[in-house]
Parts: sequence; C-alpha cells; structure tokens
Amino acid sequence: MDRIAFDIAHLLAGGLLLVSFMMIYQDRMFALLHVFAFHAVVLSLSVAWQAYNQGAPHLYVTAAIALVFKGIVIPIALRRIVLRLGIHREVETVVGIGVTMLAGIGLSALSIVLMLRVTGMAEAFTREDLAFSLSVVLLGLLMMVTRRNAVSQVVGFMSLENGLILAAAGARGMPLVVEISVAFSVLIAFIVIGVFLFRIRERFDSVDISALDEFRGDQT
Amino acid sequence: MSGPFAYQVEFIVGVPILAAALLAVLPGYLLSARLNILASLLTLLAALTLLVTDRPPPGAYLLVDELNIVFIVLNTFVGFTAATFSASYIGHELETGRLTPTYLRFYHAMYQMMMFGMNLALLSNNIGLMWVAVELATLSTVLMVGIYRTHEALEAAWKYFILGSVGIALALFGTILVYLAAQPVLGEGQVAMIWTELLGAAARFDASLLNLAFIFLLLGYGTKVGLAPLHAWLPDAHAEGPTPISAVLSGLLLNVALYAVLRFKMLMSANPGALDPGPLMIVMGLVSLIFAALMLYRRRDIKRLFAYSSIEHMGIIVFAFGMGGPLANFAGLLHMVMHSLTKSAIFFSVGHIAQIKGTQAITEIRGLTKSHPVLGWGLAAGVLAIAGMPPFGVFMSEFLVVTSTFSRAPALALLLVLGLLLAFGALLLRLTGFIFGEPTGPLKPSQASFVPLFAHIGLVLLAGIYLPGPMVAWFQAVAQLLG
Amino acid sequence: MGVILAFVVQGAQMLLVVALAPLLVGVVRKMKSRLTRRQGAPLIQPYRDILRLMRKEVVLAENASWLFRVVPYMVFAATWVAAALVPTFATGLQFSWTADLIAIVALLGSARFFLALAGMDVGTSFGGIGSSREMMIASMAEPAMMLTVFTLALIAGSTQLSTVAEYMTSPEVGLRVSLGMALVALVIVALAENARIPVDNPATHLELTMVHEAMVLEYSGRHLAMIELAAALKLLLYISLIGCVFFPWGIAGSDDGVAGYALGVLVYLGKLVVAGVMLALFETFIAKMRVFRVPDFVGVALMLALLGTLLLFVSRSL
Amino acid sequence: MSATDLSLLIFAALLALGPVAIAAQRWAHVSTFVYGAASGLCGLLALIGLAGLAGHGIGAGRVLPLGLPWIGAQFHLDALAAFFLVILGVGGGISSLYAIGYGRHEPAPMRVLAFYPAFLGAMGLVLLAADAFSFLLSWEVMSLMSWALVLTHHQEADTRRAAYVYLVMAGFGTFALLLAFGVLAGPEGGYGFDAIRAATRSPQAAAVVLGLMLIGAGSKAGLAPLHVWLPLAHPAAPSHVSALMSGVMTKVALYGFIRVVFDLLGPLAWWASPAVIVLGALTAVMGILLAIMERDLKRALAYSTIENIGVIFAALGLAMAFRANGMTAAAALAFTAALFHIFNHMAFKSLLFMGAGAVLAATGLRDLDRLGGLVHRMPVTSFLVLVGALAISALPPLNGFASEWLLFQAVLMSPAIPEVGLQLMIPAAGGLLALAAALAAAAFVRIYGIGFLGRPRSDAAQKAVEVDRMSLLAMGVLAALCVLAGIFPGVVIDAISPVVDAVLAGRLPKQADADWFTIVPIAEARSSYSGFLVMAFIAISASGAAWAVHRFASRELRRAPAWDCGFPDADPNTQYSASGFAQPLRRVLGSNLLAARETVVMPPPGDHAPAILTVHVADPAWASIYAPLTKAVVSLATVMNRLQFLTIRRYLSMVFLLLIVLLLGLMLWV
Repeated sequence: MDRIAFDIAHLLAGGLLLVSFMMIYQDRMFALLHVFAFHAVVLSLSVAWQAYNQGAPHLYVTAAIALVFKGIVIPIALRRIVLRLGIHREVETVVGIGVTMLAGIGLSALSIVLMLRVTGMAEAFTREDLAFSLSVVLLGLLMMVTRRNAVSQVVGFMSLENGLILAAAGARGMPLVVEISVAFSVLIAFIVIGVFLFRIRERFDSVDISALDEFRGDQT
Repeated sequence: MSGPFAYQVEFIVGVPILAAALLAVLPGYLLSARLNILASLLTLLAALTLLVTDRPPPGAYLLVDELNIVFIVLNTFVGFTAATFSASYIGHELETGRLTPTYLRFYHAMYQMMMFGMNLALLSNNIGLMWVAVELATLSTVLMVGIYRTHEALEAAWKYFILGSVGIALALFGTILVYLAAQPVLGEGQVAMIWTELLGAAARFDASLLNLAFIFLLLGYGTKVGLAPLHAWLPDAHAEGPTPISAVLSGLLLNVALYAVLRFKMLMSANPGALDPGPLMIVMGLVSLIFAALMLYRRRDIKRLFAYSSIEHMGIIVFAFGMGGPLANFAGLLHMVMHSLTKSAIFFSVGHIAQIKGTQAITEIRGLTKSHPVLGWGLAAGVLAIAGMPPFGVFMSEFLVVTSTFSRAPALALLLVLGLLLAFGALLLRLTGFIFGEPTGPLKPSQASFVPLFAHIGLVLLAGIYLPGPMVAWFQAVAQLLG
Repeated sequence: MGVILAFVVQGAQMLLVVALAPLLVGVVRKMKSRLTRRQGAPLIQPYRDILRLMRKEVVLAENASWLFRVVPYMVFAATWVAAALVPTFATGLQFSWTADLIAIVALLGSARFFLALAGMDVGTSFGGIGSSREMMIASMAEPAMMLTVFTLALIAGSTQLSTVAEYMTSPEVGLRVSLGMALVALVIVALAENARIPVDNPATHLELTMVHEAMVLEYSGRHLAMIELAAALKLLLYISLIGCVFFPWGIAGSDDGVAGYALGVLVYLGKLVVAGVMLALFETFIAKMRVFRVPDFVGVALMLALLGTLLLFVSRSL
Repeated sequence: MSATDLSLLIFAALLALGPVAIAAQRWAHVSTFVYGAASGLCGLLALIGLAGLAGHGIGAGRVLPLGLPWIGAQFHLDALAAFFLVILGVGGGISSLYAIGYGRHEPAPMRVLAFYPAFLGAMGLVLLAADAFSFLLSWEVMSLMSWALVLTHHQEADTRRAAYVYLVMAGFGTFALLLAFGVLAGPEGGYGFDAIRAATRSPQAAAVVLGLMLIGAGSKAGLAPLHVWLPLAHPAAPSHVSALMSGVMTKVALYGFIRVVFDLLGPLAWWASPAVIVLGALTAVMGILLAIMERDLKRALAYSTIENIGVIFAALGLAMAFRANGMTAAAALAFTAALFHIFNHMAFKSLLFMGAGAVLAATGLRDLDRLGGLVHRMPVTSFLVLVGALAISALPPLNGFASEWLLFQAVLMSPAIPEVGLQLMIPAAGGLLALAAALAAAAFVRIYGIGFLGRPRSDAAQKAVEVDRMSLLAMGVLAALCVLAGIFPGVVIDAISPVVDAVLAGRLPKQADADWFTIVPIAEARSSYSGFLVMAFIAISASGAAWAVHRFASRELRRAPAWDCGFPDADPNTQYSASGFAQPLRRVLGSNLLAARETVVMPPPGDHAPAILTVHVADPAWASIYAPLTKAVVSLATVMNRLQFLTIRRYLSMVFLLLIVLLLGLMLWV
C-alpha cells in the first residue's frame, strides 16, 4: 500500500494506544466511559480504513459493530448501571494512577520491542499494527487487574478485545473476523448483563476471606 | 464416502445442535431427559461409525484424523453416559426443589449446546472455527455452573466466566498470530487457517512468530485445561454446578482444551526453528501436579476435592506430552482417556452420595461401605483408580510415564513421583474417611442407577489389565503424530 | 575295635562330667570356707545334698503346670549334652562333630530359656524377678560369648572344639592379644552365666539380690536336685571349655590310646582343681555388685570380645 | 500343560474366589467353602513348588496377551520362584486351614472373604511375573488386597490409621520400584526380565537400583527405618491375615529384592554390600528391642518379624559381599542361610500369630498384662506356641537355630574377603546378630511367661477355653514343620540348593551324604551340626534321668501353696507384669536407644493409693523421620491453601503476570 495509507493506519493504531493510556489515566467513572466510547470510535475508524485498504468489505461490518455496539450501546448501558449501583464515585484503583501509567508504558515498550524482534519477515504495516494491538491488549489486562470496580474492569476487558479486533483487522485477508467480533460482542453482552443482573456483585473481588466461611464450605 | 455413512461427521455436529433447539422448546423433564439421552446416543453411534468406515477427506471446516478421533469417541461416549446419569440425577433435584422445570428445560438444551460446542471444537479443521466452538462450549458451561442461582453458584459461574473470557481472548490473539505466520507462506484468506494446510507448511513459517503465538495459545487454552496458576475457575465451577456437569467438565471440556494445545504443539514441533514447547509444558505440568496435590489436603468439599485432583491429572498429562517420545505420548493419551472415564465415574458416585447425605461436606460422609456397600465400594474403586492403584488403567499410564522419564531425566521423575505420592496420600486419607468407620447422617438408599458408574469403572479396570490391539495401534500412531 | 573304643571313650566322658561336677562345686565351697577361716563342708557334701534332695518328696505349687515339672529334666539334659560335647580329657571323640561351639552356646541358651520359663510358671513375684534379670544378663553375656567364639574360630578356622583345641596345641598359634582378650571375656561370661560373685551369689537367699536362686525358688526335691546338678555341670562345662581352648596341654588326641587317655584324665582333674581354687580365691576377694552394675561388667566382656575380633583382622591385614 | 500354566490357573481360581464368595454371601457355609478351597489351592501350589525345586516343570514360560500390549504379560516359573511358591503354598494353605475355624469369629466375614483369596493369588502372581509391569501390577494388587484386609475391623480409628499408614508406605515403596525398573528398563522401555538381564549398565546405575530396591522391597518387608507401618498394620488385621502378612507377604517382598538384586542386576561391586549388611543387623536389633518393650501381644510379634527380616537382609548382604569377591561357596552358604531362615520364619511366625489369634478368640485380649495362666486353660495351644517360641528364639534343636547357625558360619567366612572394611564390619555385624538372637530369647520368655504361664490376670483369661480343632490342627502342622526342619536341616538345605545353584552358580555340598543327618556347610573339620543327634541325646538323657530318678529315688509329690519366700500373695497382680519384666533391659538398652522413659508416682507413706508406674517407649523412626515429614506436608498444604480464597482480580493478576513473564522470557531468549 502507498505511504499515505500506511501513515493513516499507523496514526489510527497509535491513536488507539493513546486512548488506552487515557483510559488508564481516568479516575472518574463517567469520564472513563466517555473515553472508552472514544476508544471504540477510533477502533472502528481504523478497521474501516483497513477495510478500504485491503478492499475487504466484510471488515466494514466489524467497524459498524464496533461503532454502534461498543461506541454507543454499551457505554449507555454501563452508564445506567453505574447510576443504578451508585458507584459514580472515582474509580477504585489498587495502585496509584502514576504507577499504573508507568507499568503501562513499560508494557507497551515491551510489546513494541518484542513485536519488532519477532515479526522479522512480515510486512512493515503488519508489524506496526501488531505491536500496537499487543500493547492495547496488555493495557486492557493491566486495567482489569489494577481496578477494583466491576464496571471499569469490564471496560478494561472491552479495550483488550478492541486490541484483538485491531490485530485481526490488520491481519491481511484474515477470514472470520466478522464472526469473531460478533462472538465477542455476545461475550461482552453477557458480561454486561451479568454485571447488571448480579447486583450483589458490585465488584469482582467481593470474594474476600471474611465472606468465605458463610458460603465457601472449603476452609479448614 | 458412500451409503449411510456419507454425512457421519456432519451428523456428529448436527445432532446436538438440533437436539438443543428441540429441547429448548420441549416441556416436561422426563421427556427431555430421554431425548437428551437419545441425542447423545445417536452422536455416540455416529462417532463410532468413524472407527469402522474409512475417514472422510478433510474439508474446509471439518476434519477427522488419527488424533481427534480418540477425543471425539471419548467425548461422545462420556457425553452419553453423563446424560444417562443426569437423567437419574436431575429428577431428584426437581423433587428437592433445587431446580424448577423451566431451568431443567434450559439445562437440557444447554447440555446439547455444550456437546455441540465440544464436538465442533474437536472436529473443526479451522483454527478460527475451533476458537469459536471452544468459546461456545465455555459459555454454555458457564450457564450450567450458575444454574442453581445460589450465591456460591453465581460466584463460581462468574469467576469461571471472567477468567474463561480472558483466556479466550488470549487464545484468539494467538490464533491471529498463527494466521499471520501462515499468511506469507500459504497466502491470504481461508487457506491460512486450515489445519491440514498449516501442518503441511509449518516448516516454512516464521519461527519467532510461532513462538509468540504458542505462548498466547498455551495461556489461553491452558486456562481451560486448568493448569496452575490459571486454574482458579476450575475447583469452584466443579463444586457448585450440577454433578453431571462437573463430570462433563472434568471428563471432557478439559480434554477439548488440551486437544487444542496439542494441535498447536504439533505445529510447533513441525517447525524446525521454533522453540521446543516441551520444557514449558513440563514445567507447567509439574507445577500443576504438585500444587494441586498439596491443595487436596485441606479440602472440605468433596466435589472440590476431586476438582483439584483433575488439575493434578491434567498436570500429569501435560507433563507426559511435554516429555514426548513414543512411550510418554502413549502414556499421556492413555492417561487422558483413563482420567476422563475414572473422574466422571467418581463424580457420578459423588453425585449420588451428595444427594443421599444432602451435603458435600467431607466431614459429613462416613462409613459408606457399611451403609451403602455398592456405592461405597464403587467410590473406593474410582478413587483408588484415580490415585494410580492397579489393576486400573491409570496405573499403566503412570507406570509408563515414571519409568520412561526416570531413565531420561531423573530429577524430573523424582519431582513427578513426589507430586504423585502427595496426591496419593491426600486422596487415600479422604477415601478412608468416606467409606470406613461408623456411618453418619441420612442412611436412605439411593434410587439412582449405578450403570454409568460401573460401566466406567469396568472399562478402566479392563484397560488396566488388557488393552485391545487396535486401540494400542491407534494410540501408537497418535503418539508418533505428536512426536 | 577302634569304633568300640571310641564309643566307650565318649560314654566315659559323659559319665565323667556328670560325676565330677558336684566335686568341682565341693572344691570351690571347701576352698572358700578355708579362705574365710572356716572348716567348711567335706568335698563330697554336694553329692550328699543332691542325693538327699532326690529322695525327698516334691512339694509342688498349686498352680504349677506340666512345664514346671518337665523343665528340670530338660535343663539337666541340655546342659549335660553340652558338657559332654566339650573336650575334657580327649579331643576327636565319637560324637564331637554333633555340635560345634556355637551349638553348645545355644544349648546352654535352651537350658536357660526353660529355666526362665519355669521361674514364671508359678506366678510369684520372685520368679519373675529372677527370670527377667537372668534374661537381661544373658542377653549381654551371650553375644560376648559368641564374639569370643568368633575370635577362636577365626584364629583356628573352625568352630569345631576338637579342631580348635588341636590347633591351639600346635606351635603356630603363638601368643596373641586377641586370645588374651578372648580369655578375659570368656572368664567374665563364665562368672555371669554360672551366677557367681560378683554377678550373683549362689549361696545367698537375700531376695532382692538373687537372680538364679530366685528362678528356682519354687523347686524342691528331685526337681531341685536336677537343677543343682545342671548348675554344677554348667560350671564344669565352662571350666573345661576354658581349659581345652586356652590351656590345651595334655589333652589326648583322637589317635593316642588308653595310656594317652589316662594321662588326659589326670591332667584334666588337675585343671579342674586349679580352676576351682582360682574361682574360690576370686570370689573371696571380690564383692557382689548391684544388679544394674552387672550390665557394665558384662559389657566389658562384650567390648573385649569385639575388640579381640577386630584386632585379629587388623593384625592380619597389617 | 506346564507348571507355569497350572499355577496361573490356580491364581486365576483364587482371584475368582472372592467374587464367588460375594455372590454366595447368603449361603451359610460360604466361609468354610472359601477357606477350604483356598487351602486346597495353596496346597497344590506348594506341590508345584516342590516339584519345581526337584527340577520338574521348570523353565516353561507363558506370555498372556495382557498387561503392556507390546510385550504382553510374561510369567515364568524358575527355581527361585518355585521356592517362594512353596513358602506361599505352605503358609497360605495352613493359614486358610486355620481360618476355617478362626474365621467363624468374624463379625463381618465378607470383608475378609472378598479379598483374602485375591490376596493369595496376587502374591502368587508376583512370584511368577517375568516382566516389570506384571510384577508391579501384582505387587500393588497384593498391597491393595492386604490393605482391604487390614481394614476388616474398620470401626476402630487405630485400624484406619494403621491401614492408611500402610498403604501410603506401600505406595512410596512402589514408586521406588517404579524408578528402579525405570533404570533397569532404560529409555526404550525393555520391560521384560530377559531384556533387563541382557542389558548392561554402569556400577553407579546398579547401585542406584540397589538403593531403590532397598527402599521399595525394604519398605514392604519391614526394613528399618521403613518398618513403621508393619507393627501397626499386621496386628490390626484378623489373625490369620496377620499370619499371612508376617509369614508370607514379607517373604514375597524379599523375593522381589532377591529377584532384582541377585538375578536381574547380576554381580555388584563389593562396596554395595555393606549398606545391606548394616541395615539388616541394625533392623534386627531395633526390631527385637521394640518387641521386648511392647505390651500388645500381636504387636510384639510384628516387631519380632522386623527382627527376622533384618537377619535375612544381613544374610543376603553377606551373600552379596562374598559374591562380589567371587567366593561362590561362601556366598552360597550365606544365601542358603537366608532362604532357610525365610522358610523358618514363615513357619514359626505364622504359628505364633495363629497362637495369638487363638488367645484373642478365647479371651478377646491382646494386652499381655491382662493375660496369664493360659497353659492351664488352653493346654494344646500353649504347647504349640511354646514350640514356636523355642524355634523363633533360635534354640537347638529346632529350625530357627539351624538357619542362625548357617548364618554364623557364613559370618566366619569373612577372613577370606580382601577388603579390610568388610573384614572388620562383618564380625561386628555378626555380634549384632548374636545380640539380636539373645534378645529374641528374652523377648519370647517374656511373651510366653507373661501370657501363658503364671496366674490369669483378668476374668477373661480366667475363663479362656481351648480353641477349635481346625485351628489346633493348623498350628500343629506348623509346629511339626518347625521340629522336622530343625532335626533334618540337611533335607531343607538340599531342597533349596537348586535355587542357590540357579542364582549364584554354586551350592553347598550335598548334605544327604553326611551320616546322622549332620549338616556340613564347608568341611567337617571346620564345622558341623546334627540337629537329629542333639535332639536324640537330649531326649535320651532327659527321659533316662527322669526314669532313673523316679525309679531309684522318690516319686512322691505333694501340692501346696506357692512358697514365694514365705509370703505368697493371692492377688495375681503381684506377679511380674510384662512392663516389669522388660524393665531391666529397658534401663540397660532402651533408655538410650529407644528414648524409653519411666515415671513413678509413689504415694507418701501411710497413703493407700497405689503407686503408678508409667512407661513410654518411642520408635525412634517416628520421631526422627515421619513426624517432621508429616508436619512439613501439613504446613506446606496450609500455606498453599490460601490460594483457594483469593479474589478474581488476584487470579487475573496471576494470569497477567505469567503472560508478562513468558513474554519477557521470549524477548530475552530470541
């Protein structure tokens, strides 16, 4: 592909990474949701650009799903949940934001170095794309493990998954991308419904030792 | 391909999904239970035909070869026996009001959905399709685990769900990487995701990309296999779900995930430049084995106890495949089959016991050989078998693993033996408590059928003494395949 | 002819030991009383005692079992056979190969076993004391004895007493440290096994100190006579053993004729007297020790015997 | 039809007997039927074994299409197996005979009947197995069946604990054997015994195998410090099973050791033997010391089993030492002693355990301090047990002495050994063995004197009645064996010489040539012993003396109260107690070897409260090895257990960290 196309794709992928960092940085729930919506939008843009470049029309579907489902539906649903559970206080982090940021930078550095080393023979575009998507995935995971709040962990998972979609879309001519994105949307829908239904479970780590004796008949 | 067996493979995949659709709408649990059994039986028969007829050529989506035929037959068989067991089990749940008819309908539908997912995962010739199938199986089992709606059940389901999803995600990334490795060689599109193609061309792939991919795949599917430290979902999911599901989880789902790992291991070893996945698998196997063995000692819930024992045995199997070589691979396959049969048998008996005693607390279960001789000795046979006692099949596989390992890598063999011994001690300690001493708690006879239990025990016993020639030849072929 | 002579000699030996045993006891007693400025009983007093006891009726404890009545004869027989197999005045007797030194030790063990059981049969506290102490002492003394046997056997290359004795007469033995140690060990064992001072006092009936006497406390009449005779035989046996192994001079060989045998008998008598006198001297000058000091005493024998065995190899391998 | 096939059929019949019993459990005579059948089948086995020793039917092997598919299950009856087949046949047959009577006392007979025949069959299969897999399979089944039998009286917590310890130790041993066969079979997995014999391996590898065999077979036989399960498990089982476990199963374990170390492994370097000799001697002394301290009749017998196993191992070690130096005659002597003692121990230990069972059946007691006076109530049993006690105390003219005598003769062969270390060590070990023999006499004087003689110490002992005829018959046969093997040791030696020949390619001179049934291991000038003549002389002189005394002296006899130095006490508790009898030895040896402690609570003068003596004797192995091990496992498990209760986020973090670690690893590796 020509230079411009490459730069644009590069720009979008990098943008996605940047937005991931913004997400880690957020300490307000609603702000986080907004940033995530933005994350989804950037993703759909870059997927669409891939679709245009690779001339793969089915990728447009993926882009659309990303835009509509993750850019609009999920954020709204999460917003309602947040209001419902009354947890729009700031995000409860395990370690300080700053530390998390540093860790994130380390992770993206790791992934970029790794990818550049590993993908020797693949074409330049794929390498960049993979490097970015891997770091987005890692950042998503990082967010899941450094946030106590269920909603923000869901958000983390979804950003992780955005990274996957990015990688899939970047993989030239990869089939089943649409199916995969659909499958993932189902997964996420489940998660969100779960968060919504099991209000008991306001946070993932409600499993604390004190709560064990009452229902986990497994302590000696 | 001709005659009645023209579409046997499609049949194996199709029957469950149709049955699932049908069961979703059928009222009345008796009928649906029977239909469940029937569907499983049909699937089993279809799978058995694979043994007699010559195999269909690999298609774009479905594939039958030496490796997965082992898994598919085992899968459908245990699926069938578990369905029979669940028919005799689930009625009692309805009486005690733990489940409502609606949930039962949902339960049976999900059961077939799960079977569909697993069969598809085993038969798929396309790594993307396999990924989707595994996710499907995971989702359906998640719903089954949470079916009791109790706090614990939801807790377990949720844990399973989250960890599973992350695993799935990692596996997908690995899959994408494999595609990227294949794409320059095989060209874009479908072709670069088809097993048979991948395996043929694996030698020319970018080795380092494959390495990276394997890490993600091992972690992703390894979460499903339940390797420590990715195991966290497994014990609770086993403990809180309905017992037939525990049996299926231990007996089948873990195998399916293992199957995926093995496939990619084959890919790795087909590529000269790639890392040898053996050491990584050996380490994870040993860690899982020893860790699970130690965890056995402090359990208070009988189903969780055997769930940890599943982790332990998955550790042994992964260790064996990591060691490689004809003996160890043979042992790994044998151990996998034996573990599926034995562990599901154990869960069958545990199901009856838990229903009789009305609890899963280990301290509440005493003197079964006195109060329920058949059940008690059945459990004893199962536990002794899983602990590696002859004349049961697990002994043969452990014999082969230990002896073949010690002459190659003594230190590893010592660690292996340490783990096995630890687990043996723990299981035996519990077993002594379960079946001996003065009985406690309710002593009402169990009305459930023991056929599935003793069918499995009988098979394991037979395999421990006599392995039929064809099966051996077939295992050896697979062992060669795995290298 | 030779065979007949051999049988005769064997028979003579069996009769000789049983005939001489009480005399030996008499000698010791006489000597001891002389040493303590007493007149003392005549030498033949032991014979009188035994005969008197034999004529007396047996007073049997009510709950004594058949074992209690069989034991005296068993003990006597075992000891007698053992004593008859030790070369006294001649080696290479007809039946000397019936049992070697190890077997002789074990025969004495059988006698002790039966006696200890008899001590416990009636079910009195003193019998128990006696048996348990006897077994304790024996379980130290017997290994010491065995180790001495090892030393001798390793030197002579045989456990056959005749062979050992003949070897000891031969010049190539020389003087050896091991032999000295073995001798001391054997003497200590002999004192312990025969219930002599300082281990036990054959004359005492002070309950708390007695060992052998406590075991036989319930015996009377002919039973007691058999046991006394057996005890005397045992003493004789040990002395003849020490004699034939460590002082083998004058023992008739298997081939030299009646004259040789006669000489052997005379020498043997001399040895007995000397041994009896020395025993009496020793017992007069030493005091009995506390029961729980005994193990140390016998332990010395054990150590010496072991040392003797090991030194043997050291000297050989040097 | 070859002897191998015949015995395999018999084993199959034995294995099938259990299910038959279960099927027929409603039938009144099922127990008699099962035990009778087992007895008959074992008799056949003994005959086959004897024929094999005589050289008939040896050599034909049989490969069944079972077990490891690519080599099949191989079975083969050779001289060595035949000898142990005799042990199994005689021991098992007589135990079953005994059980016909004794089995009636079982509250839940099916718990025995279901497993007892299979136990016999499994032991037989071990003896005939000719490939690693079938060997270990039968070995493990043997453990499993005996475990189930130990659990017959599973209501008692002690029994459960005993069985648990037993099976865990058995599993440990089996893993050691697995590793040993791993070395023997090599990476290609040549599991057949022939292949193993053919293979060549370095002395180091051979030493490793020897060590693993000491652990594997030793733990099953009761070699210290792996003996701890034995005094727990053997007494817990019903007495005929105890007899079988002590008398036969330990021998099967020894067979495993001999088969691998002497047959499969071939000659070892000389430095391999001292470990075996020393372990054996120490085991002997420690076992018998614990037996002296033990108050429980059956446990004391179990400890004495440990002693005998030690003796046998010492003999085997001697054989190894001589063999390593090419001294075939001496090696044959030591090996013969070992096999002879194996046979003897089978005989008298089974007899003694049956006697203990008879006592248990008659009084319901195992505690020596509550028994006594049984010689009046159970005369026949008492007499037979006395024979056993004499035999096991290695007293002439019984069989125990014959084998001990051979062993000492072997010890005395040591000067010819070139290595100074062995030269010095062997006589020292011999001294330990002599000590063990002397202590054994003390132990059995105690057991018999307290348990059978004296006055009954409890009502149960007071009311004891003689046991049934079948049991007496069984014990009688064994007692007769003890006497005959003691009087005619030459016959036994000649009978086992083919085994020695097959294993060591050398044998003792034919004993039948010596007149008066004398045994002459090397040369008559060196050493000889005639149990027959000793027996004859004792009998003649004893009866002669008795006759003479009764004829010429007096024959009157008067019953009177016991004299007891003038103050007899009516209370039986004034007799010496078992603990009291052991006290001198406890003070002398126990206090430092076994950490024996005794505390006396003496009431002040004028106070009529009884003085209380409490004795505490500890098996050193528990305190030094097993307790710390258990503690370590438990604490480790507790630490690990925390991982069960983490939060999902922490579990996620584990996954995450693992991923990062692997990625970093890859990055650094690439």
